[in-house]
Amino acid sequence: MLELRDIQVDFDGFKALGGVDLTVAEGELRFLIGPNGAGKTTLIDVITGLTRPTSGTVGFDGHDLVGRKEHHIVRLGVGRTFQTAVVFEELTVLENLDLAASFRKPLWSLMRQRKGVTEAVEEALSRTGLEELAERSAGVLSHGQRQWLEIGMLLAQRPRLLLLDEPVAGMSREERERTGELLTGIARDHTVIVVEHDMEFLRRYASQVTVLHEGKVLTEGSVDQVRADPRVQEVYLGRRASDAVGTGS
Amino acid sequence: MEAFVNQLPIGLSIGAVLLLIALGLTFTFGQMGVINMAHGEFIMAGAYTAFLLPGLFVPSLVVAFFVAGAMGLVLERLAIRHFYGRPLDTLLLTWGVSLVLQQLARDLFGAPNVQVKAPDWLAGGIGILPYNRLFIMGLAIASVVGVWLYLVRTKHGRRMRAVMQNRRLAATSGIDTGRVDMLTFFIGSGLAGIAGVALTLVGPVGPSLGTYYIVDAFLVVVAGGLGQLRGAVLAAAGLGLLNSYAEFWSDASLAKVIVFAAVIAFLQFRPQGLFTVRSRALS
Amino acid sequence: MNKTDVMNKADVMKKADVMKKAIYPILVGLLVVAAPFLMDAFRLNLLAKYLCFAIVALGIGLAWGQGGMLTLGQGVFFGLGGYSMAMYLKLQEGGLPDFMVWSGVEKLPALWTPFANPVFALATAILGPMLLATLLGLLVFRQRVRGAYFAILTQALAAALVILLVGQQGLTGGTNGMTNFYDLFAWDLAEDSTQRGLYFVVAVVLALLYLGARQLVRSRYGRLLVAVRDGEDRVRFLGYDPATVKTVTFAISAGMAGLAGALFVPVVGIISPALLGVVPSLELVVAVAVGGRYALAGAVLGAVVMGYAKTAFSEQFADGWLYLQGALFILVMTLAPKGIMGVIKRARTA
Amino acid sequence: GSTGSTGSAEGGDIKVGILHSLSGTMAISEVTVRDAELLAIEEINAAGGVLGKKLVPVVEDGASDWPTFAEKATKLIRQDKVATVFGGWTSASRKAMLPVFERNKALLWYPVQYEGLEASPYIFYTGATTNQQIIPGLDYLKEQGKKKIFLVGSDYVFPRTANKIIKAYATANGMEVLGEEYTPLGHTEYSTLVNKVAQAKPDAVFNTLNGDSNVAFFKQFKSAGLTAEAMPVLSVSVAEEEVTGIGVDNIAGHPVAWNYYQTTATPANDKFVAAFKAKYGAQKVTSDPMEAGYNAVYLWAEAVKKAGTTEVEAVKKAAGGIALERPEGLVTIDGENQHMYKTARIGIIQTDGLIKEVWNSGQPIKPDPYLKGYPWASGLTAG
Amino acid sequence: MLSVRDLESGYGRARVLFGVSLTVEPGELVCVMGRNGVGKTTLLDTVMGVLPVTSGTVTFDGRDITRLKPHERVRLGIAYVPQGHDTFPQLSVLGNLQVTLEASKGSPSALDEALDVFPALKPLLKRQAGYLSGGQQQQLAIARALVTRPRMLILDEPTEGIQPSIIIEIEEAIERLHGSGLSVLLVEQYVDIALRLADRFVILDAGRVVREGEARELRGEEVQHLLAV
Ligand SMILES: Nc1ncnc2c1ncn2[C@@H]1O[C@H](COP(=O)(O)OP(=O)(O)OP(=O)(O)O)[C@@H](O)[C@H]1O
Ligand SMILES: Nc1ncnc2c1ncn2[C@@H]1O[C@H](COP(=O)(O)OP(=O)(O)OP(=O)(O)O)[C@@H](O)[C@H]1O
Ligand SMILES: NC(N)=O
Ligand SMILES: [Mg+2]
Ligand SMILES: [Mg+2]
Repeated sequence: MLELRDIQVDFDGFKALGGVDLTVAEGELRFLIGPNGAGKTTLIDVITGLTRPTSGTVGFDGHDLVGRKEHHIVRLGVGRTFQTAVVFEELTVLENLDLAASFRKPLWSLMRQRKGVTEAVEEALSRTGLEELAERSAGVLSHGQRQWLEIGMLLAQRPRLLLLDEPVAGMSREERERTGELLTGIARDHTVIVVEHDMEFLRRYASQVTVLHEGKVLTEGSVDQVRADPRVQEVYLGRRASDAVGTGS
Repeated sequence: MEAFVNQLPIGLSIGAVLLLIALGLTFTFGQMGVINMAHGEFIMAGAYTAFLLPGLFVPSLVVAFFVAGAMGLVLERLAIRHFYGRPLDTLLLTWGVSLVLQQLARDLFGAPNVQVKAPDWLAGGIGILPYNRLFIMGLAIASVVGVWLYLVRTKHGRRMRAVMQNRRLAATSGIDTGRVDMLTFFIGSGLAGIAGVALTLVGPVGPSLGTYYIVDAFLVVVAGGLGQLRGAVLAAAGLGLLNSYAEFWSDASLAKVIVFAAVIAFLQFRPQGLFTVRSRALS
Repeated sequence: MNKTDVMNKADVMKKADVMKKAIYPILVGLLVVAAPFLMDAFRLNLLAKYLCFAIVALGIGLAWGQGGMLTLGQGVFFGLGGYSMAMYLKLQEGGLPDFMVWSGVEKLPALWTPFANPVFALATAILGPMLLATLLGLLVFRQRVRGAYFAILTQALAAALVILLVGQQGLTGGTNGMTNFYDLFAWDLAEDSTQRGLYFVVAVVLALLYLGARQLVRSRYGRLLVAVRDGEDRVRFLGYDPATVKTVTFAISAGMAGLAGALFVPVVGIISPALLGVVPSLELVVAVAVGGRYALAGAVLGAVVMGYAKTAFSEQFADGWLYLQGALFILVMTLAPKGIMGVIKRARTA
Repeated sequence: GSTGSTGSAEGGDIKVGILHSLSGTMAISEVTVRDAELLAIEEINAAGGVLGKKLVPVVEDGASDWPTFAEKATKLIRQDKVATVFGGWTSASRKAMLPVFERNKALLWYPVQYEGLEASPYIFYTGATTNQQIIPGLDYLKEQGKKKIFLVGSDYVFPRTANKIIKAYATANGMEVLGEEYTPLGHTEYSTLVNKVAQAKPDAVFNTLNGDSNVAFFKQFKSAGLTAEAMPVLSVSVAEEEVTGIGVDNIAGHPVAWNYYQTTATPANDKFVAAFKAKYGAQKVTSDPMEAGYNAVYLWAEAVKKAGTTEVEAVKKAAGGIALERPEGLVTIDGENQHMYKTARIGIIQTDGLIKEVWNSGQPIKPDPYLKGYPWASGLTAG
Repeated sequence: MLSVRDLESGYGRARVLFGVSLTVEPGELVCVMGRNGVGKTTLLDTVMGVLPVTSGTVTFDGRDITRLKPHERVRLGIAYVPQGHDTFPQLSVLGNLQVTLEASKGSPSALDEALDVFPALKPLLKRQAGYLSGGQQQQLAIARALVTRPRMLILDEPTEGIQPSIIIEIEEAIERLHGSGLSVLLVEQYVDIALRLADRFVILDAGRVVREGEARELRGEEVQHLLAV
């Protein structure tokens, strides 16, 4: 499904990614962790066309995504959220979702007035619990609400590959749980990559984990394997590795 | 051939004029995001300052800095400060201000041009380059270096950049953003005043003075990358040379069109100008 | 409250709104129809002129207010439309146009010949600007030139076009432009009745374009446009190409300006570079800002208000009218950033 | 527009329009023309008015914008119903107003030297046409032995047409045109152009630049080391007023061609200069376009007196042949083309900012806007 | 130290806070909790003067600061770490720290101390802050607050986006500072961290204080329930 081969990214001499290989199978829910600055976001940027790698290929469904425009990649079925949620503040929550859902329609047909709410939008609304806020403009949303809206927009696009950059950061415990359930549900018929620092969240919802460190894959494996890895403890988890740091309870 | 060779220093001297008129504009845009269409009228105020101080050319450079700076300060306090974060609106607002200032000059000093006598020591020149052109080049370089030192070497400079980049954060970091804004606009406008005095050496001094330079100044700012000092210097020199050679081979009108076309073409390769600040964040 | 409730409630609210809002269009419509009976031919002609500008303003409202493209060169498109129409009118007189005679041109330039055909002239007036805008849009929007860069580029374009027009005196009439037109089709342009007819044509065109633009703004495309305005880069990740969205909008606004130019020439009787340079282009943007850029009605209102204000101020105070015009504008910009429509809206919701 | 006197009761007044640019780039030139016209109106009123009625000026601003000139002209004619309009400066503004006056059968008095090739039945031209300014200027250069000339002008109809005439003249008179350069109105960067001129080494420059560009041109011409002795610049749009702005140092010694200077020695001029300074300030100067505007009011008033009415056709008919002693000398209206018989004068700019006449045509020259009397000019106009 | 009385504020006509009162005694660490969108950030922004108050008062050190500008509050000794990795993107990491230091007229040694808390920033000092990763920016944001040597520290979800090992460091740093007498007002979503750090807690819901008390009460079922609603 997704095959990254030897991805290198250079920022004015600084190597943000130094040869990453990553394979994610269809229908997999893959977690990506690693220290701050390890290159996780950069990796997502590379897959979605925001950053052009210095070398390497991104195979998706037989296409190489490198060098394609962002919107082309989206059209191939790759969707993402951002570490700091970006939504359209002047539009209502509903309009944000509707716009996300309509990208496959030809431009001309968009010029007709919107009638009602499509199924995809309705589903996104209910799954994110934003029904109450549907007619509010997105500008009034709080930090966490914005994150939900972003996830909703991603859902409404019905992509085949979803990339989520720290979706639960700043969410309350309750909402982290809801997100976790949502992700598990989606992962049943989609491929999902999630970047997260919340180890409790990982423990509950992750199976396969990839650890990035200084632009390279440090290790891969199940949550327990990874947590037990002394190198991961050293660079990422810290001394109290086995105590649940940042557990939500 | 001689004429061709002459065009090189001429181009650079045109560039110096462009740099001088664009410097304050680049400064206010770069530091505050304000596109000041009244910049031309601050230049005009500088020129009239030289007119009001006959025989005191060099002192008038200093006085003009403060006169134009003070005008900028008033503009900032009365209007611009309501517009931060809306740079395109300041463009329109200041354009309205520029019209009013032009008419004001007409009523204060009369519609016809006034005479500013160049100091005697600027008469003559070396080869094709008159002393007054050399003086303008020197002044442009001095202004750029001054601004650069100010921005890079002083606390105020860094504070200014902080306010520009994140106004809210600056305030909650203890920076008095209001004062920084005033000072920034004061300096940017003051630079226009200096330019105005210098321009009396080569051009007319009248109410429409500002309008003759503003579009060119904007082109420099755009080609250089808004708010980028290095960019402004290179862009001014580049456009000056291009202008001088284009006019040499064709005529003044066509040269202007060629310069416009070149800037548009250039932005195809460098959409944000020569030097730009990249950022990871989505705009 | 579940989602369908939300929708139903919104629908109900909309219906009540529609009833209330219908009052204003009807009032405006009545005024437009009554105008010829309320004012003399000279004033009616001025009103027709403001309405021409309102068409341009509508396009600016679309491109700038909705799409965030601050176009300071709308005069370019207005001018292309105006010159196309003027060429047609000049050729109606038969013989070589007057300015060619005094410019020493002996034979009608090839560029001119097709403009004898009114269909060609009108089509060029609208499609020419759209084509140019598309070309420019594809060039700059693809390169992600935007914001102040785009504004200043369009301004430079206006300045460049003026210089080109002025320099080609034999072809364009130079600084003078073209004036002294006699007939439009079979009607004498100097006749008051012709001018009254023209007024209605302009008003109807404006009304139709306004309705079309409003439809566009309310559609998904309109929402998309706002999204592009506020977060062009984010829109890419929704699978849209912002460059296309912007280019289409820019082209539509250019077409409007072109049509406005074509209507302007028979109404006002002159087209010259002075009408399409930096200053007139800016004036129209200012009018849109004063009326309220975020509402299409604001753009139209602004053009009429500012047009009227300019006439009234300059007639009352030939010496100091610029102060009044400037003060009006600066005050509105400072005190009401969303323009007159913003004030009206606030008053209505309060 | 603002009317000059309050309480202008019906019956006792005649409204006249004054239409010049009071704002924008052209205000530099036009404001003082308006002042001169207002002075004339005041003087005429003081002398009892016209047909026993007072003249009431209605002043409008053309705003340096040609379509505005057309709009304001319409307003003056149709709404204020003025008896006549005095106004315009640039040829473009005149061309814009022309259809308005022709369609409304109203009268315009246009006070500035221009490029000729026009004779509207509803316009009176009180400034020079080409054979009263350009051609005498060329005659002067030829007489001075300046055979190689360089043409510099603003990019619009007057300079371009003037230069066409100059080139035709040069061909017919064994002169050589070494170069011809145009710059946009308001252009201020002349170093390249000056370099071109310096390299071409002409005997003289013929200057048709208009407005502010003259300031930049002369300043930069002088700084490049070019002098009036070695390379005189003959200007046709630089008068006393512009000299101040250019700076006497930069232009003293260069020749100009006009029909009138502040120094022109006629009794009428002594009166005009004194009255102008008394009204507007002692440091003010008078110039050719101002005088032409001032004359226009008197000439119209004379025609009205002769016709006994302000009715346009009657005034037009009465105007032909009217001859008045004006500051520039005797001015006679040519009834056929509605231009004036005017005396051509070449002057040299002095270090006090005034212009000293060095040559004149001796007697008023018959206006010939289409240069029909000049065989070498026959190919100039098509159609 | 800090006392908020009957605070009401919001955005334009939309009211968000409805009469919130709370106090932070000198040397105390108070943790504000609540679900997303209840008004935590709004509360802190209002305390800092970023948002104007509709009614109510804010006093600091017994002095009414309700109408002071944000920078004036900073100069009284309050430091603020806003939510969401805020930086001056085109200044270097060092520049970010320096500008804050200079604005508060602090001593340069504070800079070293702050960097000791976040050693990961040391190799990044010359880099433009805008290019840092999210977590690196967040570390910078906290370090920036520390260089002012505040008497009171206000933090809005400081651990958001930060790797586990550094969360530990931050926690320890806050503990240390708190131990040395610094007053802290903290918004934190991780209950366990709040539990370890806080002296007292305040729970917000829909713009109102619905519960406050000593930290140990936070372990109670009832309070957990409040947070979950
Ligand atoms: N445009 C850029 N220019 C320079 N350096 C960059 C740029 N973008 C990223 N970097 C650097 O690349 C490294 C990787 O950044 P990235 O954002 O991918 O980290 P991350 O793994 O997502 O971290 P976090 O968990 O903190 O979000 C960082 O050190 C960052 O400073
Ligand atoms: N700029 C704004 N304009 C209008 N309403 C806003 C604005 N910002 C936030 N709100 C509203 O105010 C309420 C409180 O927002 P606030 O950001 O204070 O929540 P929070 O408790 O910090 O949430 P989170 O945990 O998600 O950060 C929210 O319901 C939100 O919709
Ligand atoms: N008629 C002129 N000088 O334009
Ligand atoms: Mg990241
Ligand atoms: Mg918050």
